[in-house]
Amino acid sequence: MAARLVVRVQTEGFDAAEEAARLTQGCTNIGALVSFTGLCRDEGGALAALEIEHYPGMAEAEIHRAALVAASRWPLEAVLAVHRYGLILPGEGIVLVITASQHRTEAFAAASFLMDYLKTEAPFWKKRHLAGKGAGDWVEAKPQDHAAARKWRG
Amino acid sequence: MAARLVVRVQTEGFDAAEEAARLTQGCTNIGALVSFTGLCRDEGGALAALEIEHYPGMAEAEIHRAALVAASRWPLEAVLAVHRYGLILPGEGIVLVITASQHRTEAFAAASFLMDYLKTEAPFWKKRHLAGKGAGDWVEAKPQDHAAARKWRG
Amino acid sequence: MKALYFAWVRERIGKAEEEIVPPENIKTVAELMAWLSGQGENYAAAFASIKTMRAALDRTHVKHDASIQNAREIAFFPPMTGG
Amino acid sequence: MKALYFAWVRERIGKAEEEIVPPENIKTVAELMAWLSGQGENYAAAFASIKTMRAALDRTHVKHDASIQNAREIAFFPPMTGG
Repeated sequence: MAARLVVRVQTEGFDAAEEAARLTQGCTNIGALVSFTGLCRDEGGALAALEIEHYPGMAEAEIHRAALVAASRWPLEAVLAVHRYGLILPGEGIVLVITASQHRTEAFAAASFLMDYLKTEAPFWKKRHLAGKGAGDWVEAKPQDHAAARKWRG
Repeated sequence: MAARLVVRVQTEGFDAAEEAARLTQGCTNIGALVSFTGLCRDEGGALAALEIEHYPGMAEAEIHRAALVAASRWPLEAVLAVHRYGLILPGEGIVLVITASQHRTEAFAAASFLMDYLKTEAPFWKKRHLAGKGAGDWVEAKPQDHAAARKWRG
Repeated sequence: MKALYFAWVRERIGKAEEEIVPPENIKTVAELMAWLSGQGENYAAAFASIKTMRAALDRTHVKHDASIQNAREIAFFPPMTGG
Repeated sequence: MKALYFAWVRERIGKAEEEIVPPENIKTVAELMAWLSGQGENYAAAFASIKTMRAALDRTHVKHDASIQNAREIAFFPPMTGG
């Protein structure tokens, strides 16, 4: 059974509801829909924006590969991953992952897997722009993200 | 830190996007938003509708209790659980759980916990209405749902 | 005390709720179920598989050995299938 | 071969991409990094903490002992922070 698969890397914002509706349109075998949105926090007012750099071509390819792994590992009806790059303001969405399956366990696991994967394997880098100070530091990778990604490996 | 908490039991359908927007309005400290929608499958055309019976009063109280447990167990900014009762058609949403937190791990865990909890502890019962046959059998509880709920116990 | 029945328990008994007055020697949920199942064929059918029956006292899940004293409302129902 | 630099690797080197022609005795990613870090202060700064450096050959993640032979594109970048 082939899952519907949508992967996009874009500067524009996304509408989670619209993406979910389009992804699952005409599909009557979906019992569970998990939607994950990663948002830009304002860090108590300190953050003016995040600037996200990516490796064009490889970013799409890596996310697509992860989506395929998810679809082969769990019986999914549909899976979507949209990741933004460029300047992102506090409150805006950065990444959207949607998984749809017959049962909830698979949808939760696949969405969680995709996010852990995106965090550690998809070539994106975040730079902070601080309020009133312009471009600041690059966000550092978190060791716990790698631990999270490792747990999915056989 | 008190999480925003919304619990409703209703016959009307719900709009996941609208609920998420209202739940998180004005909240700038949310980095992760997980939305779970449980949908009525058509079972290959065999199912005309699900009829959901509930225990008024206890249903709300049990879900509320679960939401409080989730909010005390994980650092959530907001949590919502809406469960419908009455007649539900294939493709329609039955239950909506939304969790918002600073980081994704907590949002995923809390949403998954709430769903496992709802499945086994919230007093709702599903009856199948079969296409062309009227009211059919009651849906049977799945042993794996109880196993899933048990894994959250200390 | 008020008794509530849900799902197939309700269907088998033929009513959603009723006032019941169990004898004084009925102290636990299990004893109440045994007593109720003697109240007619419909009750016997509803309580035929005691093991799978769930009960709530004043809207809180309880085990079969729970005391029914001081409870104003008891509910009987099959394992839940919400979510 | 084409070399791409991202995030602070790009900033330290001062360019996003360039054509590089490493000597023939440079066989692995690690050797290429050592060679690059000798190409100027900016390269030395970029490759100062070799351990944290990530590399991709033709858009596939590779370890430092990977062979660069037959690769048309190599990219260097810090650990990723997407998602």
